[in-house]
Amino acid sequence: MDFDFSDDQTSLRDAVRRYVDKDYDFEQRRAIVKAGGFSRAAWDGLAGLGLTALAVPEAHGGLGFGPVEAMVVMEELGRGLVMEPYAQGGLIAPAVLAQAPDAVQADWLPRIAGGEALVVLAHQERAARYRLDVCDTLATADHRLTGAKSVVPAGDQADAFIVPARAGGAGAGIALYLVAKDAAGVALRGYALHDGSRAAELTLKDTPATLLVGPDRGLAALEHAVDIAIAAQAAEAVGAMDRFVALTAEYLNTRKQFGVAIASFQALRHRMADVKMQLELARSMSYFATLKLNEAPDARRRAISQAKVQLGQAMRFVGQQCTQLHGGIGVTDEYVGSHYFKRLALMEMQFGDSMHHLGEVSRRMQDTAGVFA
Amino acid sequence: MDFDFSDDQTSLRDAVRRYVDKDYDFEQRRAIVKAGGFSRAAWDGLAGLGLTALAVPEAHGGLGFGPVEAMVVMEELGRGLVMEPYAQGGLIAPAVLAQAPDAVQADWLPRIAGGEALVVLAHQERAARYRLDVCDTLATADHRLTGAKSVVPAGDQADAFIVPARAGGAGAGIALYLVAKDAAGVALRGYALHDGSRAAELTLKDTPATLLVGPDRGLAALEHAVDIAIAAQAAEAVGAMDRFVALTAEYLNTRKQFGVAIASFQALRHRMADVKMQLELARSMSYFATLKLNEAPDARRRAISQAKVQLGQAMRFVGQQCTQLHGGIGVTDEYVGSHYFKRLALMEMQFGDSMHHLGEVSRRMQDTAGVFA
Amino acid sequence: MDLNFTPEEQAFRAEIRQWVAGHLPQDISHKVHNALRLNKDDLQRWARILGKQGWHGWAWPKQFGGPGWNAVQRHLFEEECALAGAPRVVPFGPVMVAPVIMAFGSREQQERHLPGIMSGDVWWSQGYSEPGSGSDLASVKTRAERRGDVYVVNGQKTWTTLGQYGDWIFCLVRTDPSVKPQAGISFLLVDMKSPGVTVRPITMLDGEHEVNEVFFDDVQVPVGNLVGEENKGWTYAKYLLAHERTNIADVNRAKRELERLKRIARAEGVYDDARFRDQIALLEVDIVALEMMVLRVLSAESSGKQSLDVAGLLKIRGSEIQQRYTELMMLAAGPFATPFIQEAMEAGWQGDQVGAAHCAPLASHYFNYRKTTIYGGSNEVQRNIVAQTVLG
Amino acid sequence: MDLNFTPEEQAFRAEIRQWVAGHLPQDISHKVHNALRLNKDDLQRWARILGKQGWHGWAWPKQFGGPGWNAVQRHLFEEECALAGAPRVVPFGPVMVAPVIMAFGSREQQERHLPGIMSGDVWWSQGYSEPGSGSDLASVKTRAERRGDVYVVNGQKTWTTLGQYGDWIFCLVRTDPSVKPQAGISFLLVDMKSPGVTVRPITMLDGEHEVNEVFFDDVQVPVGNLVGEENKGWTYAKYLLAHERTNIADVNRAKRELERLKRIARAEGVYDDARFRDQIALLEVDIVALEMMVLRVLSAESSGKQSLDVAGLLKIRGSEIQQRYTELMMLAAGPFATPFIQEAMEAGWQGDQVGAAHCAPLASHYFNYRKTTIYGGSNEVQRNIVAQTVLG
Repeated sequence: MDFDFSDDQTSLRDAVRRYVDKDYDFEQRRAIVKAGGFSRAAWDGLAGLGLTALAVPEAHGGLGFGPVEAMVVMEELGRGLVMEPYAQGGLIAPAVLAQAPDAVQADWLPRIAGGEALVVLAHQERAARYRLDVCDTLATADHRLTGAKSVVPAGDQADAFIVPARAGGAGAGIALYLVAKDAAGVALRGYALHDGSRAAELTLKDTPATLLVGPDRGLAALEHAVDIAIAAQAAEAVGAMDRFVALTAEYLNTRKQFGVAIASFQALRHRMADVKMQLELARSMSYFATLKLNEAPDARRRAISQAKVQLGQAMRFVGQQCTQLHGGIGVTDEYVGSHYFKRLALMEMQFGDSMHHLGEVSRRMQDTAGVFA
Repeated sequence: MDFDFSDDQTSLRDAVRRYVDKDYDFEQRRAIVKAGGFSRAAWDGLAGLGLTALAVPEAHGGLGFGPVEAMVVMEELGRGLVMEPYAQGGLIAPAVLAQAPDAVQADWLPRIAGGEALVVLAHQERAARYRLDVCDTLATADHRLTGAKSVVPAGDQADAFIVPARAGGAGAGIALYLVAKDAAGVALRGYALHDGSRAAELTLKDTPATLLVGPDRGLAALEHAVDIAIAAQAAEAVGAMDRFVALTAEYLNTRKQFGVAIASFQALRHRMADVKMQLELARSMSYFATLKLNEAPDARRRAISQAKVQLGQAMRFVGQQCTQLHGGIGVTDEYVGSHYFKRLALMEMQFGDSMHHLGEVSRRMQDTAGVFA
Repeated sequence: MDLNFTPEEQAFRAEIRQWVAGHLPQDISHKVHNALRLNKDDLQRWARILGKQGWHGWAWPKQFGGPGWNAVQRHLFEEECALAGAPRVVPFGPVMVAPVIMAFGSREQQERHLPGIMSGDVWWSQGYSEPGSGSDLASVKTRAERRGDVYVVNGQKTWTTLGQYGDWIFCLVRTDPSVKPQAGISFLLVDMKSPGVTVRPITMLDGEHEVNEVFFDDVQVPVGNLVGEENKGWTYAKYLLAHERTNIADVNRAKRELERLKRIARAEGVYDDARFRDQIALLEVDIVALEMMVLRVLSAESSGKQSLDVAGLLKIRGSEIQQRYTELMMLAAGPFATPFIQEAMEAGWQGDQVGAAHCAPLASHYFNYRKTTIYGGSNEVQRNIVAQTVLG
Repeated sequence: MDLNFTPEEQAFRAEIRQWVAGHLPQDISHKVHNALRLNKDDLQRWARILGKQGWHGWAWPKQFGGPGWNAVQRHLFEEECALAGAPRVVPFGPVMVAPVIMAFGSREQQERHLPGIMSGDVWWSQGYSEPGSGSDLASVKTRAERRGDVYVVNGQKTWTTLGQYGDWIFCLVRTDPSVKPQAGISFLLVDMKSPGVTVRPITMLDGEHEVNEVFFDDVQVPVGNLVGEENKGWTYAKYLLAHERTNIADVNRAKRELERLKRIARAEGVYDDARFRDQIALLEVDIVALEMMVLRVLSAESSGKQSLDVAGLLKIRGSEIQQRYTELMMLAAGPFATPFIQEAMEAGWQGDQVGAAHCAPLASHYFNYRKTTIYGGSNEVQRNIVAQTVLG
């Protein structure tokens, strides 16, 4: 039992932080938002740091790192409100592709590692809400897909999509497919999200695709991918909250009312204590999610849902309270704080909100409880 | 729309308050607790004020007053932590008996009005939790009852019980019966509750009873009785909370720490603002419950559940926070505050807790909402 | 004690309801019911319709051209307008500056300004807040120096809601810097077309232009535009803040929005999800309790027999409820609330939606409504006030 | 970074588990698992069993007869004891006064007192709080005047937990009233059998006699019972408070009690009620998060590479969780938690229960546990401390 980071992990953290501080400050970020919410240059920057290779197996030109390194990276990206979908392209895609037939791996993984190919998960459907087993996209026996996926991260910037579809028509099992952006029958409609990042609606019409994971393991692979996403997002949220809390502390110590710094008001001090509580509980559960990622599916899913419940509560409380503590300036576009608030709000609704995951925790509850239960 | 009390209502309030202040202060109350939790003298005192006649129709020697007068009385009894079951004997019993055959009314109502007969509702069963339609007590066609009722208010002090039972055996409709304390097959086991008041386990074995309300209207009459109880309890809780809040304010202004009155600490001041919020919301919903008591059953039940949700939250928050604000002294038996805390805690669990009634509100929700919806 | 409105009050309500049904433009109520964007024309159109009826200043006494309604009647009017989907009346003219002009303004000021406010023709803005003032309103720094027949005004106001449309602005200005803060303030009416007045937009977190900074650079204001006496402005300012409390809980709008929340939840498939539905049920209880508290205040105001000092509670609870329904609406839509497509918030937009059309404005509203616990005296300041009533 | 305990740590845990299984009397663990009343004999029996093994001072270094375990080992020991249903060790001797005696006491004091503490034979009490002191511990009023070879002690201590069983009491006393509060305090060990010591029970809201007032009336205490230097007591007091933090979150007990909550909820028919079950699920998440926070502290203590100052958070969250599980247990029983039958809380009581036997102690525990957010530095004081770390 040890929560210290290794020297290599610390170096990784420092490298990412330096990059973000230098090449992704608030003004640079604002320019990316204005340009649509995705910067290929920024993606190349992340690739340049080796991040796109991080989770790719060494056999395919990657570094073969694990969840802890992913967590370290995500925290720093969260701290800098980086919008490019690193968890999608750098963590989820390699994890899913590593389960694909060898030829597909050899085709895609090196390009993912090198940052040339951005592959994202396109699983959200209109009727599914947060349920992964609801899927109306259908695949024919020869892997031609028809259906629609919503709010696909950086959808109109990606090179390919990982698409769950029912293999063999309605009622059949869910398989995972790879769909190239330029395949026949692909239509994309891009737009911005409220946090400034980019997404798209994806429709497929008799679109040829490559089978990644068959219907026997497709849903399990999708669940695993989403769990990776939730763990990554937990770390991202911790980074974002940590920074937002620090900004708020700074503000309270600077801002004066009635002749004194408002950090001297006990009611605000206690609110900050409550905020700090949520931050540290969230950080604890981010560690928990990361360190449970390699457990057996049942234990993993339960742990991930427990983490998301805690993280969801923390995102909301920290976001709302830090905004409130800033007063008027906190709700303006020009102040960086409001962008943390919006990012945190959106994250709660990605991959299942607190209510959804509370339902999962409730459903999976056992007689004993605890970190090692 | 008018929330002013009439001069008569104000006089009634003053009379009850004077009585409680004089004859039911903390030391007198403590003596009653020590003696078992019920004082016939105190009951006679309430009768002497005319309270036992309050809700009895004029035709039977009562005053024929309505829910508002009941609310006024209950608030004052709550303020003084009066333990004798006035809502039971003075409000519920007359309301149920008014639906009984004429001869039964003529037999019992004058004695209730005069304070000679204490009749209480014995409806709680082990398996029912808060559901009124769960009833394992059975009645034969000639009104002989067999079953068990739990936590009957002042059960071993009462002269008779209003008992719901299935008229004609398992699966039949619920009717209401009157069971005299000395009827054959009645067994009582009395004990104290945590708030110092008295209760009993009641078992009936082939016990002869009098039919009050037949199985066609029995459950409806029981629901109405419980709604009267909840509205009365809401007022009682408001009285108790109002007093506890005042005691706490007094304490904060008196108690010194680090050389200043702790009422000067902003975090505690804000907590008191939150407490005051709950108190005023509770008072508002106590009015609401009272003024909706004569509505049609559906609207009445919905309103009562809405009120209980608000009251339940308020009882818990006000009780816990006022206790916390007192520090160590707040959790001692010698301090009156802890008795308010315990009374409030118990009230939340009587006639359905907040969770139960939230379920009812959810179930009865309509498209529109509001006081007049 | 009686929960029901009197037959007279019910008749009054019916009359208002009928009038609103006949006069509120459907395109406007459509926008309100669907939280679509209201533009200046929408707001001013409705203001003028009310004005023509003499109801834009619905709380005004008869002597100044108002209907002279009592507290219950005003409440019923507000409720009927809210439930029918009328926009909130922009308060700076009819609700804020008008009572000050009535109470402290000169006959000339009353005759000059009140008709334009009532008719809805003249758009007023508020010049209270300044950069750095926050809850400490008496820390006014904007200077007004008397030079002959004019005050020369220099300084800056901020958070000026809808100031981009303003014809006039009422301002707190410092006329005597040598005395303690409250004593040196005056209350000035300023024509926003005066040379030296500059309005600059502040973009809010939802991307909307709702508030502004207003700069005063050697602006000459005739001394005739001083309300009441010089250096007595703080008294008038407090009078205004007391009047601002009207409808502070906004419970009628909350009832309307609760209905919308239920519609959205139903369409998104979560109305029958017990977990989500419980949250709606809790909110419904909160709204009923708030409405009861509002009715208690109305009753106390009407009869004058009790005093009920719960304005702080109404502000706190009202704003919390507003935030909660915007939050639940957003959560109901979930991922489909995350796209930021500003055009989709315009009525009649024909472009493609992401998810159902009702999803488009939900996150923006949630973000926007964070302001409600900050403005109008932050909820922290309100808690100070409430605590004062309990603890002294 | 690794969530798993090392093989060595796991072996240690297994060893402890086996020992506890073989030595913890079943009648005692039965009481703990069912929240029945523990008497003095129960507590002292377990203390002596631990003492015989050298574990009653399980956090002590080897030089003073302790096992010399590291932070992780101490945690594993505490966890195994808690999960097996061992009573909490009464901390005043082994956890509170012993470290002070080790660090600041004389050789004679160490030789005289530590063996009796370790063996569980000598029962210690705490004399910190005074009437009116509350969170302001330095406001000590109990006087100790030196007269030759003795201090003459006069004054009163309060909230002395289980002081009715006490053999000795450690006290903060004022030896110099002329200097500022912190500077005139001394740390004194007092034999409670000394003439002039009177212990009076305080009945708590649950009717239990758990705490006491202790009066000192011209009590003569040999100067040899002064720990360290005269007037340096505040330093030792703070040292003690820092040590008291061990196991402050009490998360292991929370895990055990969560299991009990589930058993009770199941028996009462609410475990499968979605609304109630959600509350258990939320509590479970809270407990896992708290445990992770505790493990982070352990890791930081073990490696010494990071500092993690979250003692205030652990106290706040730990106490909130304790209160929540007692609350949920009570709510699970509902009306059947309301009877107050003290005998029913004794193990082996054969009288009639109201409802299931597990209902009897639930409300008492809920009431009793309100203390947890008040004692040991109230949660308000803890929030002050946490805020200090964030805001300076």
